[in-house]
Amino acid sequence: MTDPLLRLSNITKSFGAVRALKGVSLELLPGEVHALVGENGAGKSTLIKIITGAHQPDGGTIQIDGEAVTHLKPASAHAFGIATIYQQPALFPDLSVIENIAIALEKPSGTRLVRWDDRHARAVELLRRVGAEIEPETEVRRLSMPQQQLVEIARALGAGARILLMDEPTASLTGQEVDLLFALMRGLRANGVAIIYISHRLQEIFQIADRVTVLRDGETVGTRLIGSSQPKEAAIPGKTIAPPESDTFTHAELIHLMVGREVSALFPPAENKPGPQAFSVRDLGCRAAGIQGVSFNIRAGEILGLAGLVGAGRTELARVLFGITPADSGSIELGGKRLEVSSPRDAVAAGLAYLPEDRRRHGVILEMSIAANITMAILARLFPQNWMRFGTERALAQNYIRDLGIKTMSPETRVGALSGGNQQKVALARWLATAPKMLILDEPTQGVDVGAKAEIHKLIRQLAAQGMAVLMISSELPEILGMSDRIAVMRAGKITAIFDGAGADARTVMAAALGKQSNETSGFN
Amino acid sequence: MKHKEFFRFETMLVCVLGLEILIFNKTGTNFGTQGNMFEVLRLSTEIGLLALVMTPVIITGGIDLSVGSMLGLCAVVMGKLWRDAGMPPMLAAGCTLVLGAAGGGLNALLITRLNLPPLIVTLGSFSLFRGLAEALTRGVDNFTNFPKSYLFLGQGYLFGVVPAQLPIFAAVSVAIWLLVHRTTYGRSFRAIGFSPEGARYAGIPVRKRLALAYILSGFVSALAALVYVARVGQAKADAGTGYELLAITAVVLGGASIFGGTGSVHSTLLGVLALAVLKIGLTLSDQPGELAGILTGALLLAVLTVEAVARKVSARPLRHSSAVKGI
Amino acid sequence: MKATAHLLILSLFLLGLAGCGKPDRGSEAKTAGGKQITVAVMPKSKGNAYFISCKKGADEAARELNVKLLWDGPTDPDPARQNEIVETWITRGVDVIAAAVENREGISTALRKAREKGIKVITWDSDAQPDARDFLINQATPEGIGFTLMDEAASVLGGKGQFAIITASLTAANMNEWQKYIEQRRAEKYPDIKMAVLRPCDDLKDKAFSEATAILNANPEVKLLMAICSPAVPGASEAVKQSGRKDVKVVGLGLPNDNKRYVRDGITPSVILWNTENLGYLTVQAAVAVAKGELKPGVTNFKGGRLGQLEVKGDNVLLGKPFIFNKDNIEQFNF
Amino acid sequence: MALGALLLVLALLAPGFFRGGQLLSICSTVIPVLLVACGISLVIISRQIDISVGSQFAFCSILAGLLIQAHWPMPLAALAAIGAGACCGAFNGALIAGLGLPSIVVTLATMVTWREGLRWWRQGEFVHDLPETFQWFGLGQAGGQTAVLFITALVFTIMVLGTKYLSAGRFVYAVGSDAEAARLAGIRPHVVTFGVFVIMGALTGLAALLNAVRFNDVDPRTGTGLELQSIAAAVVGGVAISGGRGSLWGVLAGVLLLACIAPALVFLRLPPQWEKALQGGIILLAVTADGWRTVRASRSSLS
Repeated sequence: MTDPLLRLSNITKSFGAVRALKGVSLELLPGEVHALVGENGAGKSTLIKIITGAHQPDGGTIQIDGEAVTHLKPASAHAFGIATIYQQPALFPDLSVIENIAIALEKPSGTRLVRWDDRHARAVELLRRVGAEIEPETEVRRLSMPQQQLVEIARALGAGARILLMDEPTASLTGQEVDLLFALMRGLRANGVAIIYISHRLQEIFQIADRVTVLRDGETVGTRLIGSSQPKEAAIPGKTIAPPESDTFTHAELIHLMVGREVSALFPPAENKPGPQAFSVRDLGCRAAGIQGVSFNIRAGEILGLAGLVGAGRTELARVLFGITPADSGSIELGGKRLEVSSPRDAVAAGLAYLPEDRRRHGVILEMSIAANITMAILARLFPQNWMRFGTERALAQNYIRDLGIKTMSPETRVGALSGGNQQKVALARWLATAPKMLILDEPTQGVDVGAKAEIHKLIRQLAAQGMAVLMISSELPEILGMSDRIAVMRAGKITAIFDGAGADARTVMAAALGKQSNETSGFN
Repeated sequence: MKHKEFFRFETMLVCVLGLEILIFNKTGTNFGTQGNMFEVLRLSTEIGLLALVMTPVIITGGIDLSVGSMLGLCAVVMGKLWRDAGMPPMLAAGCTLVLGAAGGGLNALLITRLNLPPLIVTLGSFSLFRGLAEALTRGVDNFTNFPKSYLFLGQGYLFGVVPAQLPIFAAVSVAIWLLVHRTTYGRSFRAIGFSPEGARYAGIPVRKRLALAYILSGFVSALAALVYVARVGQAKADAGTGYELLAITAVVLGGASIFGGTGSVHSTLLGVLALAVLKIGLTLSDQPGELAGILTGALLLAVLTVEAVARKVSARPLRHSSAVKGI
Repeated sequence: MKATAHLLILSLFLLGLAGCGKPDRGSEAKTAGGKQITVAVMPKSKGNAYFISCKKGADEAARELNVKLLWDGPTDPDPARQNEIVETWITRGVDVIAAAVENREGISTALRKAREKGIKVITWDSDAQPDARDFLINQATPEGIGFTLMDEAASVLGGKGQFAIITASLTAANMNEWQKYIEQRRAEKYPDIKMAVLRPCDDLKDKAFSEATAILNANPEVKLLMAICSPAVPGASEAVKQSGRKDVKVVGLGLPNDNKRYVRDGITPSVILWNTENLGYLTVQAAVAVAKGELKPGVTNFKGGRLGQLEVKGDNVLLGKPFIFNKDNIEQFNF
Repeated sequence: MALGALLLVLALLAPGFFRGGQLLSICSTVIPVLLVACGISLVIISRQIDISVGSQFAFCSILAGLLIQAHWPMPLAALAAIGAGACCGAFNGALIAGLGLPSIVVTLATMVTWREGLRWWRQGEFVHDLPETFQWFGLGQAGGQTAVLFITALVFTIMVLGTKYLSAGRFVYAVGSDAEAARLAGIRPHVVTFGVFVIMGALTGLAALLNAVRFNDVDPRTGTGLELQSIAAAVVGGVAISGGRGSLWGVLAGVLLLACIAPALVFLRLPPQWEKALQGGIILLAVTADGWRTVRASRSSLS
């Protein structure tokens, strides 16, 4: 039987008082895709950081090729052929794509001479392999999120990795790109590369993974073999690990393992009856954001899902609506009133709310308390004379902590200390506090664990039920399909189609999102 | 947690200050006298004012290097308006304050409209303001013989004991304390300091708030200039040279993070006092002025080191990412 | 927790006030009589070599008379700092303050305050307002300096041509004074001589050097550089030397030691200065005399230690004429 | 480009400005600033800052002077000066990289400490009567100047090449661009930062030396304000204060531009008191222009 490339035995790691890992064990065989799942805060990312040598474990042993390894550092991890694709791309915004790829691949010794033409050639080659049309000279900060992801993947490919760690690589990718990625992964697997794959999108796991290890509260709950169509010789020894009855292994079971409880229906039923016309946009355009001739309307209590590939202009549209990049043509009406939105401030005043895509940078302020974050958007309204009244603030915060079930000791806790799901709830609470008429949600459940996901979905429904108009951007087609009353699809800065929620299915929506080549939809099943 | 950190920092400062006082009480002639206590406050008024107003700026993650030069410029303008333009002192003072605010406005404009780093902008205006001051006076001009009524502001004593500028100092302290700790503005400053983008997405008028901080800084610098002129009894282009660094030192000594977000006005005041007491105490102990400089530097490093080590011990990782914002 | 912090801050002020309980010891420290006299002498800037050599003399006198000498001042010329130091000396309670004034009006207020508090005040090197001090130790009158400089310049230029002035800073009070008299003399006696440019060197030798070079290149017709602050003289001389211009000379106010080599190789025909050590020496001597009441208004001469009898003109104690150092005599001096 | 403008004005109004002597003298006055500015640029690119260089500069000059006075052989003294600079830099680096203290504060503190310490020690006295072997390395003026120019040119070239073709040089950019990403790429950011500050110090030491040898005595207050000069030069030269971006050629231009102002005033017969104002104006203009460009460029994705 093939020996595991990598064996972790009861790894422990604490940050201050927090015990992130309480004894995690994991075996990684050559040529397998090994999914790693668990709720946020379960310790997935910490585990990754330990394998890449970014963190040192407090206890437990790491074995690579059966050799015990101590003091794994990023540098030595490279040497062992460990490469990583992080959730937030770990790139150098000011440097060219060429250099970003090069620095990751070259030995990190300061005394080497730099051969620019070699670097260039390699960059071109790798970018071709990941099928990215990116000019290698461009500075990375000029690239879009998915483009940056592709650069990261190119890096990993170039590293000729034997062990490839992927921490939510698809977080900001859409169907087409995901399929491309999976194709790449299968190719690597065939060459005996072992892949650790982290994702919150369970269907992806069933689609690509051979085995799945579930973490909960920093402990290994179990490792299961995934019964799936691909033949996998490499994984057969894995059978000895996984108990036979787990051969037929379902979403439900997996979720059960993750949360330790049954999550009934992921998507709450739509019990709301959409009301009168609330929000309408007439051929909105913004050159800077690459938006043109966008028209749609949302009725009170209606959820309009906004689908499309990343880069189709969905987030850009949201930013235009919210006045972050003001529109230069077209009109926005809310409750029959025409709005002049030239800054987020105007938008808030007018009764718009925007839950941004990048929670950590835009959604919340990590260093500030929950209370401060919640009242941030309504300071002026809450304290018209500009005098803070901390009692009022605290009370308000506590209400939302209760209503949204934010898990925390006190409203004074730094948001940065919360789990992703709870952070997202705080971000949402901030906007609910403004009592908006129109709520724009951008990837509301991105990087949020299954449990919290369900709660947030339920919440969105309630809000709609209360008569709020909701525009929900999501790259997770199931979410779009499950939540939306109607679905708008964007492509290249335009709205290409609007479906009735009932009449839409993955195929039609993707077709609209992709334009012609509508066969590329296997990403959603 | 933030509060805890502050608490630790303030305690440390208080101890330092207490220690200084005790030592100088022994070594210094007439140090522990009531007269000297007031003298300390009196002589630290200008720096104090600058440090006070530097605090909100640093909390927004910015910095204002131009305050010293602004003081010089305003001093000169005060003189010109009063002597050459023949304005009554009060009117001249008023105009000077307006000019100060305007100068701050220039900084604010460049920083907010062109998103230029404050360090650079104020480095430029640092030279510009000083340069204008010298140009206005051709360097040599020197305004003096201000009317007694005005000089009282800097040299007089209320009830024979309380220096006349003390009420101003106190008033500004309270005002800025309230601004930073008790108003939504202060809250916005912190938000901006921690994450300008986050603040913007939350609908906070980032540019307006930043502008406020820098305009205020210019305004209070002008006020400091008025006090300075009244105390020294003369206005010359080189007034307040190097004050900006002293002010920043005081603020940082007060535990404000140069990266923005954290910082408190009362700690800044502690910092100001610590420096002033050190300087005056040493002179009263017949020590040369250089020693004060050396100790200031050493003190700053010591306090920071202790704080950093303490943080390392309590295992809260340093914020690598934010290492830009400050500088 | 904040509250606790605030309490601590409060307690601190209490601590301070505890100190205030004590009576003001200012008065008793000043009862000169038997106990040692404290003389506080303030240079314009401690950094300046000129004042350093003054300090040598001051120390000597202090030893001689067995008085406590406090020598402190701004590290670079800074009127505000001078005031602060005087204020602090007032609090400390010294017997005499002798100040070399950077800014006349600025410091006068502080000095008056000192006199109100019963502290004797004299000025030296450069004067404050007359009502702010008892005596001025006058190393040389501004016109004395201005005229001598101009005369030297004229004799070097042979009565006609252009010259340039390098000063410390555009804000230095006494230098502006000297320039006034230089100009006056020029206008009166040497109409054929023209002042081409005036440049500041921030009391820094390097700056003086580059300024001088720039001047030479910009105004080839300038045949003489007049450096009126002590770091500027060697700076300018070096510039001339390196420019290789044999036709350009330097005169100025400077210390012998800085300039010996230039005087030797003739770039700098003459350096003008009074004996700085004696100036410092006399200052302390006079200060003590004032404190003891030996030197009081009305006296016409007084015994300045090893300097012997010195003339007292009104409230000016005169050190003597400015001294001209040149090839023949400079080697005898070492300061 | 601003430099070009200034030079043009000069060419029209004061051709004398371009006489060899003047240019040479500008060069020799520029040299210290240039070297220090190069160091500062590295520091800024690595997303730090150093305002203690002026004090280090003075310290190194005095040290060199004293050692020569103590009859050390010139090369040894030179090495000592550079070494001393490196040590000062190392001290800053240790506190900044080691303890993660903010560089602006650390160097603010060291700036005051070195400067005042030097004053306390020297009481502002010059170092006098240096042997002939000191000035211009005893090569005589012409020889000395060429030597100094040559050394500077050499160092500058090495720096330029190093930042482009030496991986260590690239690491500086990488760390300045994103320290965490660099760490994950196997680079050790604190080592890089530390190294940068050591280089900064060494360059300061060298600059101090090359500056000192122009004279036959050493002024302890030399180098005052050097920090702001060099930072200004770097910024005018287009080094991004946010780290990760900037080229030494730009810095060269920046240094020259600022260095030309003072002499230019003399040549254009402008009153000296405008010098500071002009400098400030130019700095603001330069950054404003830069600001415009970036604002226009990134109108779409406002960072």
